[in-house]
Amino acid sequence: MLRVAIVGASGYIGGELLRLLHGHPRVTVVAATSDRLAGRRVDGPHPNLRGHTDLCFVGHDAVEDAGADVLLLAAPHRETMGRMAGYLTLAGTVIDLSGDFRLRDPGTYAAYYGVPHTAPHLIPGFTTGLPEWHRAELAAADRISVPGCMATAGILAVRPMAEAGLIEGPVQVDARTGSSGSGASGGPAAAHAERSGALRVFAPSRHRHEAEIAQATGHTVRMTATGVEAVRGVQVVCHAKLAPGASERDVRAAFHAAYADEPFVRVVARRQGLYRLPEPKILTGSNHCDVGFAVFADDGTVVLVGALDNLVKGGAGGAVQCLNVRFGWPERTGLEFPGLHPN
Amino acid sequence: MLRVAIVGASGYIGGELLRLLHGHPRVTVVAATSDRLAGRRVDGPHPNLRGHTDLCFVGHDAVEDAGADVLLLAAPHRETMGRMAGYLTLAGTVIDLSGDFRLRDPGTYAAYYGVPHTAPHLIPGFTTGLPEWHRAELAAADRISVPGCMATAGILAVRPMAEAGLIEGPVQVDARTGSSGSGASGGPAAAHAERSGALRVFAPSRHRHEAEIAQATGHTVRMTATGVEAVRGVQVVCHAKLAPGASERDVRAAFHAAYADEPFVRVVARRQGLYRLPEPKILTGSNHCDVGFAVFADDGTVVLVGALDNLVKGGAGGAVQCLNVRFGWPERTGLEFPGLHPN
Amino acid sequence: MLRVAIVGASGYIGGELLRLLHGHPRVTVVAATSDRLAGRRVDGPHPNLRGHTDLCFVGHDAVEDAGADVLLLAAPHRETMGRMAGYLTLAGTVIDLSGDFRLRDPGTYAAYYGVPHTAPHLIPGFTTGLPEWHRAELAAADRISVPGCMATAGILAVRPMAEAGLIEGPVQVDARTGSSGSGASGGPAAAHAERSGALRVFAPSRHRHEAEIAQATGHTVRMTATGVEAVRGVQVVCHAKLAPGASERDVRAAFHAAYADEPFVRVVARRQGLYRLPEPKILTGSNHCDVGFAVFADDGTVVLVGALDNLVKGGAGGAVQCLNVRFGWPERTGLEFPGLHPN
Amino acid sequence: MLRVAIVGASGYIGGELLRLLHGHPRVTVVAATSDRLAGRRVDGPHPNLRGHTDLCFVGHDAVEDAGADVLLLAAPHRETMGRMAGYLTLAGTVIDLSGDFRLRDPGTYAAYYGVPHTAPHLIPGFTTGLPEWHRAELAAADRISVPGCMATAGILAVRPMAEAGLIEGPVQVDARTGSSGSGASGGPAAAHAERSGALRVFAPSRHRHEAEIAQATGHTVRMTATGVEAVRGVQVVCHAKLAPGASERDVRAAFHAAYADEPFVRVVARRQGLYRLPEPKILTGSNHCDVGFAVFADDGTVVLVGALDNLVKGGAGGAVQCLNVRFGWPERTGLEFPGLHPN
Amino acid sequence: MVTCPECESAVVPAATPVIGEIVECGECASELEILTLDPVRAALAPEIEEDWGE
Amino acid sequence: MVTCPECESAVVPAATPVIGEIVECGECASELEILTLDPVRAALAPEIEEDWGE
Ligand SMILES: NC(=O)c1ccc[n+]([C@@H]2O[C@H](COP(=O)([O-])OP(=O)(O)OC[C@H]3O[C@@H](n4cnc5c(N)ncnc54)[C@H](OP(=O)(O)O)[C@@H]3O)[C@@H](O)[C@H]2O)c1
Ligand SMILES: NC(=O)c1ccc[n+]([C@@H]2O[C@H](COP(=O)([O-])OP(=O)(O)OC[C@H]3O[C@@H](n4cnc5c(N)ncnc54)[C@H](OP(=O)(O)O)[C@@H]3O)[C@@H](O)[C@H]2O)c1
Ligand SMILES: NC(=O)c1ccc[n+]([C@@H]2O[C@H](COP(=O)([O-])OP(=O)(O)OC[C@H]3O[C@@H](n4cnc5c(N)ncnc54)[C@H](OP(=O)(O)O)[C@@H]3O)[C@@H](O)[C@H]2O)c1
Ligand SMILES: NC(=O)c1ccc[n+]([C@@H]2O[C@H](COP(=O)([O-])OP(=O)(O)OC[C@H]3O[C@@H](n4cnc5c(N)ncnc54)[C@H](OP(=O)(O)O)[C@@H]3O)[C@@H](O)[C@H]2O)c1
Ligand SMILES: [Zn+2]
Ligand SMILES: [Zn+2]
Repeated sequence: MLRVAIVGASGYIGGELLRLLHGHPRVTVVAATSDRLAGRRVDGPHPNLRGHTDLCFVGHDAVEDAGADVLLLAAPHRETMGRMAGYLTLAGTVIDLSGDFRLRDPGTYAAYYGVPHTAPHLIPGFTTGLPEWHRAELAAADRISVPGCMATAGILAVRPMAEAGLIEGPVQVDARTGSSGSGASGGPAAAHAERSGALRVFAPSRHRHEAEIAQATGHTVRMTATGVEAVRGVQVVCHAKLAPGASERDVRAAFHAAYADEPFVRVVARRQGLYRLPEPKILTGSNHCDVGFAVFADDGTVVLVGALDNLVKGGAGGAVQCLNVRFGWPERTGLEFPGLHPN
Repeated sequence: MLRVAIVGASGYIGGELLRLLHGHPRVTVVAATSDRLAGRRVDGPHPNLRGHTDLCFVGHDAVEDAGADVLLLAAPHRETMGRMAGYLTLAGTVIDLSGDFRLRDPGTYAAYYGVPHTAPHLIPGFTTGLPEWHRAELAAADRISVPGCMATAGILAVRPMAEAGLIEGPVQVDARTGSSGSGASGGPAAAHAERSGALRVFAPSRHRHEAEIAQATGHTVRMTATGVEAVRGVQVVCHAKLAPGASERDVRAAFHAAYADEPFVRVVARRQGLYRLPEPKILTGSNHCDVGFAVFADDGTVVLVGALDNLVKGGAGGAVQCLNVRFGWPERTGLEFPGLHPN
Repeated sequence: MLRVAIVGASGYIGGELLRLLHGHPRVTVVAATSDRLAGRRVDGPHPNLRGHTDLCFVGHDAVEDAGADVLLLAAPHRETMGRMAGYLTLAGTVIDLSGDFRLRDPGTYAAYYGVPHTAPHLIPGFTTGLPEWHRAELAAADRISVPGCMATAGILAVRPMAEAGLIEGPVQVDARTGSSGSGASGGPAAAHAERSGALRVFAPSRHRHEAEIAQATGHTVRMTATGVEAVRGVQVVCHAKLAPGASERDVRAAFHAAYADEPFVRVVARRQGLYRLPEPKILTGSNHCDVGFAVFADDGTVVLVGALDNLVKGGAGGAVQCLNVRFGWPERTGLEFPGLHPN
Repeated sequence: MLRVAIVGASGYIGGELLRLLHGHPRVTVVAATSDRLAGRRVDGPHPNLRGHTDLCFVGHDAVEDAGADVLLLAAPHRETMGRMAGYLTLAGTVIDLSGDFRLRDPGTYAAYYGVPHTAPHLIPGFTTGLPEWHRAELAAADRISVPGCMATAGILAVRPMAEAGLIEGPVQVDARTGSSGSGASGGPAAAHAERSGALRVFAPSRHRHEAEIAQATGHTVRMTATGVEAVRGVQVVCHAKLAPGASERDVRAAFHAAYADEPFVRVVARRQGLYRLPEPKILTGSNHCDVGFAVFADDGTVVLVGALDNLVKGGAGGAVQCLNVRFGWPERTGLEFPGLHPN
Repeated sequence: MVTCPECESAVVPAATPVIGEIVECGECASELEILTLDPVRAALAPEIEEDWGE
Repeated sequence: MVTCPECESAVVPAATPVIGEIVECGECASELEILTLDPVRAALAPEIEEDWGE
């Protein structure tokens, strides 16, 4: 059994890591950290784990004594970069879920996160934790940075077009997210009576994740983000100009070429039924990212849609998938849950 | 114009008082208090009032200088009783929305609120702010205590049966409430990701409002309260034993006798359609309380249902209705909004 | 009292017209039509009206005998155009809420509605029912066509920029809508278990209302529409390129110039608080349309946001506002409800 | 591999059976029936199964040719009893999810279902499909009738008290259910704009499932059912009188005695945290039923709470659990998903 | 005017009632069928079974 | 096996296809009508207009 420690295990991503790893046959969780809840049972903040585990939290620093083979970091961005050098000494493999090591360029980081990067020399050592586009490197990677939730949906939806040269110019990404995307400590904006039924355009443009999508696709990206009524779930609706001559058939072919053999990406672009384009509600709990498209020949535009569960494929599930790739296990291990309908 | 001051105007009840009084042709709001937001515009925490008012908050103590004819108190229970003696010197009429002066017996208060009452001598001076059952007294009352939101629904649903001697023995009240019932400062339990979709039995029995219903009906009451997915809205489903010989016709007649001329109570007990018994969702924003019943002759039981908007008929609207009664204005003044469907 | 007849009174728009006109001091409803429910009480399908009216439906054809001064048409598009010639003989003023007489060009109608227009000669006689931009004409108009719900939000958000020459090139409109937008007869797609929590991109581009926004603004419009978790409410998020030299100050000034004196349009673009940009949840039941903006000088783009209640400002409320303008009454008459918070 | 056929596979229970059996290592689905969708892919109505199966529906009668070892019946009640004799000839084991063979007494059936039972001679052959209370019989049963969703929650919550003699007299059950409880063909009452936010007391008393709970516990049961805002999820809140001398300790001990070794029943009765009593939202997709209690010594009453996902433990999952028991497989096989938090 | 047999409320049929017409009780929403015109008498219309909710 | 005219995916009809039968493309969910059996050929089935969503 591989020994895994989770830093930031009391948060929403931490809880999801606990859930997934608990069901993973090759892994044992040796430490789950929280300063706030040190000594308490993990099934307190994560009541779905009742009856499944007797694990208790340890303080963040106790991860040093955990003897872990792998460290999964689910701590806040800006907090993570300063501690990374230390984490790297503690385990052979480190998988970071924060935003701190996703952007290759420290200048871009500073522009989007509002603070200078404090460990820029460590950035180049990280591999992007997106198996669909980095599987080979991940198989040998010891430092992995998992993309953001909206970024994952955006990259999976846009990159096949970009790689195939089927779009040109800037991409407008309209992202929608549930309340769990802000983590367990949302503050007054997260109060149910305020957040319920919201259509809150909290980032009318320049949302952080646009830098990740731009980096992964080579296109200029403008990204709007709206908080919608949902706990889990992210959807991106992306607008781009088709390259001259690109047809719907080319688009479909490009998606198939990219994802036909992917265990967790489904191409959803249907002409009938209720679920014609990707929607997060049937993906809750699942590691799927659904991607789809609609081509408008009349004015040469394409709409690309991606959907996922931010805590699974957009976070903890993506990290576990990387772990599977890294250790040569079947990629679906521990990630079999297909999602629910109705839901 | 009557000069009204609102203490605790930054909260949810305070905001609703501002909304209703803004639309009231005979009232002007001379002070709206908040320590937390003193000096800020009231349309900050109450964005629905944008464009309707330029009022700003003053600190709680500034109410002393407001020269108000009427004080509306929307401060927390336990906080209100200690300050009441002071408030009573400030205005000719005081209408309290907290729980502190609802129960006639200080011992009962202590049992339900967990602290002794600190101003028991002031309790007898208060009239219950429920026009349906205390209209005549309210017309001359200078100290009014508005019942709790679930209590209002419960009393309006149960009391006609009790008065007519149609039920006997204890009454089981199953109350359901939206998240605004906890006010604007709900803490971690109020976070959207936790509260959303909840069916939280936060009081499996002995909810505070049971004492109010018992006091108003003369029956022993056992009350369960569950937080449900909604921002506004309260519903009570009450179970009682019919008195020997009581028939469905008697029940209907008793409800009609009690409420036929009431401007804000509708008897809803229908044999077809989607909305056969009272439901809060079509009452949002309205001052109606719908009450209904279903009689089971086979085992001699009756189910009584009440529904309202906790911030309106169950709070601010009830207070404004009392104000109208007290000052001899048409009772519907400022309370005309009928509620929405669909919603 | 003005005698008003409502055609299609059993639907969601029809019900909202009944609610608003019931509260309107200058109007009496002389007929409410439904073939499906002829003879039944209007408070059956519209339970919020219980206790407010004893009106019953008459069949659609019975409108001929109603002796109405004004006809309000809330029937389906494609059904309305064929009957319009007849309706025009029945009353001096006709206000149509369907899509059939909104587009000036029958060819555009055919392209967007999929059928040829069967009464193109009647189109020029209609005035657009949007007081903010057509108040003077409406004061004398006998045939009024109220814009679509998403179109209203889109036009109010985009047109000040267009008029002031502050944007150039095509406008991308991302619209979101609640389930009541499909009316009362939604079919299987409308089932709660399927529609609940949806983020359904039912029109990835080319939504019908884009033609209305294009017509009103003179810009090319591309419009995406997504069904979101809500019963009422529409929001549009629009992306455009700023004209060279246009600054945030210019944008704000243009919005203020356009709407400073409007009773129902509020400019919402705030730097703090929870509700910084327009959101429909606090507009439920209200006739307000909130509009806002965010300017991005770095790449010369602007994001324009509009929000409203599709059944009120985006439908029945807009029609009543037109009625007020047409008959010279204060524009707010019957439309005073400010909306709720929290909600 | 065991060959299983599903009758009524296009419905919500049918879809859930497909999901669970697809992930079950010992079972292969040889037929999935629907007349309405015969020939169509099962991932049409069940979009969560995309990418997981290429199965297509066959007509209901085609189940005769399926060569199934086990028949899982997810057809409507009243429809199932007439066809049961035929089904019993088709496979060695038949597991029925409808209500038709749950009640031992045909007279009770007639009273609750409004029609006489047409196959009363077959009733005694059925074993109740609730492993927690019938595990030994189920291991050898060829005809299994799975209890109703609310009945399962009610029985699991109440029966330990009844068996231990800790309660006396009638039990009041207040049940709450999501919209999927009505199946995929809900009609106008199921429309999102009507059902959304509902607190619909559709059975103020005498709900069908009360007969099942009465039968299983030996107590008189009165059951109220309310449709709440949720797609999945059932909760029961049950009120009973404690037997003289019964203490909280006795209650807790009885629950533990009953369920300590159960794989899918958790006793949840906590004194702190947000999830102190059972709530369905964290059980979505899981086969758990959480049960809990609160004892009120002052007046000798107990409140018993149960929660589950109606489509899983309250339906398809319960059936799969029975299948596991019947064929001697580990009871958790195919049912490992623990549920999600937050959700 | 007829009396609702279900709840005894007064129900006002249309100005010119027709035999067989259905009127609705405003109180309990029962559907009444007009049986005779002079005097106007009505009885409960047969109920269509509705599975309301569950 | 036939090719979906909409998206060019391979669509496998039932073991014993029948003329006029509708098969569904697993890829784009287009509905295809079987036109001939030997060889098996199919064309897009006429679309029923669905007002999907709005
Ligand atoms: N939520 C999502 O959808 C999502 C998706 C992908 C990635 N992410 C990223 O994942 C990370 C965690 O997100 P979350 O949503 O789970 O947040 P969260 O619910 O707020 O949890 C934060 C966790 O970080 C811990 N923590 C706080 N300060 C720390 C420090 N200085 N060192 C170590 N641990 C610290 C907290 O522990 P205490 O109990 O001691 O406070 C808590 O366990 C963030 O970087 C976030 O950007 C989130
Ligand atoms: N919510 C309901 O459904 C409902 C219904 C009926 C009755 N009530 C009762 O109405 C009252 C207000 O409830 P709410 O829901 O509006 O609560 P809330 O949203 O939490 O607001 C509380 C208000 O009280 C003020 N306040 C706090 N401490 C105070 C003090 N010592 N003296 C004066 N004011 C103080 C706060 O002002 P700062 O801004 O300075 O903090 C705030 O304005 C409570 O007594 C509640 O029980 C509530
Ligand atoms: N829903 C919105 O948000 C919204 C907003 C703005 C504008 N609109 C427009 O307003 C109109 C009504 O929309 P809705 O949402 O209220 O629809 P709805 O709920 O489906 O109601 C449709 C109404 O039209 C009546 N009707 C059907 N066929 C008719 C015919 N041939 N002649 C006359 N009446 C007929 C129906 O009466 P029966 O009872 O006899 O079937 C019903 O009263 C539509 O044109 C829609 O596009 C809707
Ligand atoms: N929903 C729940 O929470 C729940 C929980 C426990 C038990 N149940 C029970 O499970 C059964 C199915 O419920 P559901 O919610 O899945 O209902 P549903 O979604 O309405 O599905 C009904 C299914 O039954 C099929 N069917 C209809 N008439 C039939 C007949 N005469 N013979 C065979 N099949 C027939 C339908 O096939 P077509 O496609 O041909 O119409 C459809 O597949 C019901 O008996 C219900 O009481 C439901
Ligand atoms: Zn009646
Ligand atoms: Zn195809």
